[in-house]
Amino acid sequence: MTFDWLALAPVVIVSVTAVVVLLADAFAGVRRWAMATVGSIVALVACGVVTAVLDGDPRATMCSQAAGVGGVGPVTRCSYAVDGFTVPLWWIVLAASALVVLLAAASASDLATPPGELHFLLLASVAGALTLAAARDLVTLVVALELVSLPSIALVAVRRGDHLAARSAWTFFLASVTATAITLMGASLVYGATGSVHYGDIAAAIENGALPLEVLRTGVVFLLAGLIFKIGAVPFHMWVPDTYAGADTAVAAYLSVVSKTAGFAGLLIVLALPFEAMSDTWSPMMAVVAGVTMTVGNLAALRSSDAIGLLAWSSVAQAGFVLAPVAALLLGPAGTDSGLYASIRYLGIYALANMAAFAAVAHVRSRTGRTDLESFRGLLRRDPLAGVTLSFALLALAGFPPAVIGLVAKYVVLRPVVEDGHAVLAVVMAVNVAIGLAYYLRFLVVVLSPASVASGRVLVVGQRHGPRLAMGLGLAALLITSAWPGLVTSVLL
Amino acid sequence: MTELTSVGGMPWALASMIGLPVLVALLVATAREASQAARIAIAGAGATWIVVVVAAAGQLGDDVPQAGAYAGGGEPVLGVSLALSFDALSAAVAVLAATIGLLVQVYSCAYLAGDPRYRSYACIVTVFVAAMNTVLLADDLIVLLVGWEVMGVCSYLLIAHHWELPAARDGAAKAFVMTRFADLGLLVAIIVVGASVGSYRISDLLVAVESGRLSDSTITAVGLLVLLAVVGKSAQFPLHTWLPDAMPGPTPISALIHAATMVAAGVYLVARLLPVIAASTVTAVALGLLAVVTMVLGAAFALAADDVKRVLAWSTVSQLAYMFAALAVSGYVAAIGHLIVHGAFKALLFLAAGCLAHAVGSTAIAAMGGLRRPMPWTFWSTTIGLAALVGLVPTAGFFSKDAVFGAALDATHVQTGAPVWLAWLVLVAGLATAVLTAAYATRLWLLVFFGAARASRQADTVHEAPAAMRVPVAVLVVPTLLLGPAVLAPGWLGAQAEPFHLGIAVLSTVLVVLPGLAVWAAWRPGVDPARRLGRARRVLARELRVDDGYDRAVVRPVGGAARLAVGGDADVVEAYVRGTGWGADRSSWLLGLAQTRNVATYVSLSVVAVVLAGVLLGVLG
Amino acid sequence: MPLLQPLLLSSALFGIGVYGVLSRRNAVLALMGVELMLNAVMLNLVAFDVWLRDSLLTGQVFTLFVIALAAAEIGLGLAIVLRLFRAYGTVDVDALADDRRADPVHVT
Amino acid sequence: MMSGLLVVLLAPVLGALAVGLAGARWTPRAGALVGVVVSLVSLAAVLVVWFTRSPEESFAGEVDHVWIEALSVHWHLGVDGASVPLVCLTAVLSALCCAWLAGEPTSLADVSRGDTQAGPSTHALLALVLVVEAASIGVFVALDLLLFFVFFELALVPMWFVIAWWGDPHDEAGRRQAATRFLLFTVTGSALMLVGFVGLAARTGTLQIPELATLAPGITGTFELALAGAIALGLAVKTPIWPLHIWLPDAHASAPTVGSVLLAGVFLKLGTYGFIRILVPVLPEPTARLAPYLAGFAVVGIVYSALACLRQRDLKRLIAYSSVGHMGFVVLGIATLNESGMAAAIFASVAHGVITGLLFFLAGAIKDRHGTAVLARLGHGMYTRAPWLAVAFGFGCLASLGVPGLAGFWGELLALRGAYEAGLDGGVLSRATAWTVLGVAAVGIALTTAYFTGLMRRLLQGDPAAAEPVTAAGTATATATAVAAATDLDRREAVVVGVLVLATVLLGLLPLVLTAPIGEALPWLLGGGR
Repeated sequence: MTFDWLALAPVVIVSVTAVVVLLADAFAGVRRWAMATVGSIVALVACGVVTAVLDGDPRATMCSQAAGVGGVGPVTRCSYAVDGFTVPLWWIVLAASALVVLLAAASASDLATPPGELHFLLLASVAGALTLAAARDLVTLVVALELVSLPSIALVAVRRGDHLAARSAWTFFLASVTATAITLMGASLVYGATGSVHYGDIAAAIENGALPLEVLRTGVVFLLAGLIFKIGAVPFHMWVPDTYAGADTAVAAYLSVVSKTAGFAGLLIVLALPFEAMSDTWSPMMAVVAGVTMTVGNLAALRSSDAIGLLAWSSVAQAGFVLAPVAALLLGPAGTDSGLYASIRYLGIYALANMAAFAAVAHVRSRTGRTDLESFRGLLRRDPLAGVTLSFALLALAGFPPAVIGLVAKYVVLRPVVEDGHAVLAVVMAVNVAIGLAYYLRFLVVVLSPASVASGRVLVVGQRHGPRLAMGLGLAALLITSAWPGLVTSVLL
Repeated sequence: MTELTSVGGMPWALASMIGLPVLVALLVATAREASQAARIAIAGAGATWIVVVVAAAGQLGDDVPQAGAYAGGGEPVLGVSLALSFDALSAAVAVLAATIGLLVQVYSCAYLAGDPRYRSYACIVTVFVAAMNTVLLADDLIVLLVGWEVMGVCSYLLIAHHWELPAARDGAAKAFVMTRFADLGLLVAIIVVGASVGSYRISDLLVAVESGRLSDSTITAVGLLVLLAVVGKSAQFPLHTWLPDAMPGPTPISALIHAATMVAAGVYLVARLLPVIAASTVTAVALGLLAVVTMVLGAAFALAADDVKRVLAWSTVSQLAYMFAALAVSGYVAAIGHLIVHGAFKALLFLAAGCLAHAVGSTAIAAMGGLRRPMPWTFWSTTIGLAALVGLVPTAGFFSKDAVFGAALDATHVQTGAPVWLAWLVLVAGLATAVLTAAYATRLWLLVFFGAARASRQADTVHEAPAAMRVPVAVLVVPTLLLGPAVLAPGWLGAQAEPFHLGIAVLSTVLVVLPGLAVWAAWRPGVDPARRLGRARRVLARELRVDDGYDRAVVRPVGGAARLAVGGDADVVEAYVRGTGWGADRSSWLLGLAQTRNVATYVSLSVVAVVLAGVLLGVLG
Repeated sequence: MPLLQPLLLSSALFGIGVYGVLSRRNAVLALMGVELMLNAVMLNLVAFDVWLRDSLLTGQVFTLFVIALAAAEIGLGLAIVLRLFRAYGTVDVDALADDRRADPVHVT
Repeated sequence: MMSGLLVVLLAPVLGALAVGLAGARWTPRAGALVGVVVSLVSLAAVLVVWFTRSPEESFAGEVDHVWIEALSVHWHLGVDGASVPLVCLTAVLSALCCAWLAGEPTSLADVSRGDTQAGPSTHALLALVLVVEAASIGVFVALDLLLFFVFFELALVPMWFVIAWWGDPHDEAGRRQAATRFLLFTVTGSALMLVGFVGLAARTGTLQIPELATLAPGITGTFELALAGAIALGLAVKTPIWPLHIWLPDAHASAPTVGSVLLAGVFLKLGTYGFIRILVPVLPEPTARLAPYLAGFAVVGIVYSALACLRQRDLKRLIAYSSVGHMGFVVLGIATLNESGMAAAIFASVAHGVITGLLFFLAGAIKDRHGTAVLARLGHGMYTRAPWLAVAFGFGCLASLGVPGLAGFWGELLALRGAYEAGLDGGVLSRATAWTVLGVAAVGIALTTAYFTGLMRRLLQGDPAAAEPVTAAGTATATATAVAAATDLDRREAVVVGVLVLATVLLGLLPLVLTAPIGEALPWLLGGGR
């Protein structure tokens, strides 16, 4: 059994750095935040380089000989692959994580959050996310899933002496482990029905047919539960606002982007590779989930008067939009994976806009200690960079020009849905675009409002450069991609 | 623009008939003070009169029209060409319009002396003349429609000249809405013509009708639609009610627009399109019947009206009906002849009424009486005018009315578009109307000029009108007396003239003298002969409550519908919108409630959902 | 060997576990419910592995992983329960829900 | 940058940036001047592009660069006889709006907002006006469906702010609600339209309108009918077609003067232009199947709006409702799918922009003077109080009710003609439908005359003695308002109004100015020229 270290490199780098950061933090006395931040950034950049190298030549490792199902001679099955699915997802994960690291610096010198632990957990979870995108058998999938979840749960709880953090962590934890347990049950059923955990074998087995279909279908449904939980789609959405509320802003950002991306990575690949042939089972289910999710998220956001809560619900709604083309996965007239890639592209654009929004929120929070919408009144005049970033990010999330990129994203997800003739879903999406605009606009108006209220107590925690840098990067990315949306669509395949 | 193409004649003259007044109007509008405006307006009207007369002189009696098409052709979408054509008919009416226009301008500068709004008044009058000339010259129906509606707008604005008086406001609005509604008929007719003939040129239309290219249904449709517009413009039954209510306008306006020109434009249009009307018996009969009803009704109403101008307005309605009746029986020359003559004497009568109002300060018959001595000029000219209205020898009215009767008589044995019974009907109704006309004319004459002066006013306040007002009235006496033979002059319209019918003449003279004498016999100073009518008088005075009918049948339903529409927006459509917003807000609130902060709730929901999905998709497939 | 009994047993275990998670107001008991669910999964895997006569023993390997995961989850879970107890002085989840301090999301 | 159309598009954008960034550093007058200049620049540019066109190409000044290759989206611009008039209209109206803002009295607005210096500045409003102009022009010159959609959406959020921040100073909640309703209605509609576009792209594999137009004959079927329905619905909300008009009166009534002008003059045209540029040329067969319903809703809207106007109590709401009627004629023209009808649609769009723009400017002037637009408070006899204002208003009313010889008439004539021709053999309407439509529309014209006459009678005429204008509470003292009410047009207003009056007369007397370019565009729009 050979190991392709280059393919494994990102995971290894991130994990090793995690440990290093933890130890360094334990022994170093001063400048612990700077160290942790820089170390993590360096690691992520290194991963970026490796990903760039890997881009374009698919590799697979951790392979094993297996007696093919149905007497088909011994075949090679690999548990870990870096291919056309993996690389774009990695890009999203790495970029978003880097911004999260910068954001985390917002709460630097806030003694409640220990830098070492924070970055260790962060990187550990990132390692999980990277693995998830490369997992090609159910065992790896489940392990990676847990590797993403458990550290992020800890991240929520990491703030010392905060009631809300503790309760949010508990909410997150219990919901997560239940979902995982269901997923595991599903995996076991699938294994039992198909006799293998390798995606390839499962797909082949389904092709051969002659399977206990009831068991298999139930297994698939259960298996998807844990992944749907991670992306915060209905019916696993209710933990999202509670958890975000209790978590540090950077952690909330992480949950809403990286861990969501990881969930989608698992979901998309599982649906695309092993269970492609069963699309008639899950396609309608996904359509329903997508429609309900975006509607619930948008409606709930309408009354939210808090920036974090609003973004939390919006992230639920956006998950619905990402999910929508999955319903049309592999069913385009050309038989292309249009749905899959549409999801990935939308995911990337969403990640960008959402990170920018969270960056601005984290910035304001570190200045004023508040996150209610009123604390953003007149932000544009008070703090132009934050104001512009937030407004543009909100417009991008709403899918409105001048944030053209958001509109392109809507177009991208709508196309396979319409192409596949899911008329109802298409109309639901159209209506949701309008509902979404309603609350994004509410936020936007506050930000642009000329009447600037005196923002309560002005506390300055952490050093400002991190969030500023994050906002700058996010804004720049949004502006450039709005001018040349082709960039995104070409980078993300 | 495509290049100017001109077909013979004097295109510059035709163009200037329209362009000159427009130019003058602009100058008047920008004039500094009233006196300057008056000078410009009068000079402009004079210049226009000269142009028209010069152009017309070469045209009367010549049956080859001169025409000019400007910016014609090449216009891809509308197919409109600014095409003018000037033949004997238009020449005759144009001279009438220009003459009365000039006289009215002169008259007005005295009549409206010191009126703060004189400038806008003079300006609109000038625009009106331009519009009238447009109607007369247009060979393209759409160009004609433009002039037609601009005339309506000018009439609207001028009726409302004293817009602080409710009566003026109401009359103006009523006139405008009624006529515009009728004009839509012309609009649709034009569309039908354009689609079936392929051109909007009147000449092309007539050619198409003669060549029989058009289906009968099309011809009938066009004819009836044109009729609708004409009935509205010329205040014929059943759209006759707006003209008397238009009388609150300044009296010179009543003379120019509501007696001589605009209302007569309906007659002109029918005459211009006579081949279309006559080609369909339905249209001809409809025209004839409407005319018959109108002429009798109008005369009857005039008999009971208690306001000088209202009497004259009703007599205008009934006199116009004469012309339509003549056209219905193909009395082309008779109709136009009567149009010209009527224009002259009716303008005279209105201007004289203006002198009376100027002197007495009101146009109510009750305010008058015994004005013969203080106002000799007005008395004599009015007398001649009324004689012409009645049709006494040797006034022009006698000849023109005789021509109308003659046309009807011919139609009873010569084959025309109209059936014979219609010709007889027209003849009988015409003679009956002559009787009524004689009656109300005499009544008016006696009540205004004879009897005792009203005690309400001192004799010294009554004075003859100033020269600027007297002279135009006097000038109009000339055509009123002498135009008669001209109407019967051979071929002046480029068409066969009516021969003189002695029998009819005698009959009609008798028929008008007797009722005149009867009224005189019935009259005592200070007693209205109409009293003798008894209850019929009240009925006629209320003008058969046609307006109440319209109010009940049109105005109120429309008001109700409007209330319905507003309510519909406010309660129905609005309700859906509000409902949606409310629903979204409530559901948002519910979703918020569902966030119990208790993870057990969340997990149980998820588990239930998953199990359901598992059962549904998994087991049941 | 027969497959039915172990599957029945595991389903029962799973159901009991779910019930525990949903119904227990005490956080620790809820954790035990999760444990039961995971045990059901392991039983499933082993049973299928044997029934399939899997040459790679995939099921049993998977089981080992699940055991590890379960351990990690319980570790983390107990840590959080500890935090809860420190913060609220109780591990009664309903009591937690009543605390509305600094709770910016819910505006109802 | 080699193409003039980019200049047309970029001039307002740069102007908006300049004014917005300069902010208070410039006087409002200077900012307004910049706005006027850039608008005139784009006007000149589009005229240059149009008159230097080459006859054999169906689009002038065409620009076509790949923008998003993965989605085959192009940066594709071009103008033809159908779009040039609308671009010119937009540029002119925007220039006039900027001129109007040169001396816009913001005092009333600030009073309601409590503190003056925290209130949104005139500069921001100018910038938004220019953004709206750029977006609208973009819609008119875009030849790529997605690009069209981008511009279509671009102007919405700015317009929300125009209404909600600079709108009716006496009713903050009302103007916010109106703005939001306008936005949500339009967005829902345009989202549906996007669905239609996506489907079209999925069906044909291209987003380029000219290319789609060449494929048009093949685009038939149920799926396509659904697409046409979605697109038509989206455009119908924007136009608006009855009964989707409910957002319009509130928005127009509570918008500031320039907002109302841009909404009525330019925004509604985005919808009709969508019909003209996309629905008819690209989906002719499905549109023909929708035509009778479109025509029906159009004429119902004409009568309905006229009836509603008869009982409006607010001047601006009345004008807004009259817009619904005029748009009804435009849609009627489109629904006939023949040359007259399409020409009517374009001509009526431009004419309505000019005339209703004029009316809204004057209504704004009146509202500035009285602090309210409620007819009961405006008194009577405006002829005596402010003669020129009143005369201009009367002129606007006459033009709007379609007096021949003024701009409003030709559109109605062509629309009715188109309806009649559509009922002949080979038309999209049955003979009965055509005559019905014709009759209902004619009744609508009569009612239009009725309510405009009523309005003039109530507002302009009447006994000036009884014309004591009741002031809106809290704006100014009775005497102040009375004085304001008695002031006639000032120079700025006179210039703006004069331009529009001249335009109305010009278009009325020389319709050729518009019909010539329209005539060139018709073959392409109706599939003949392809």
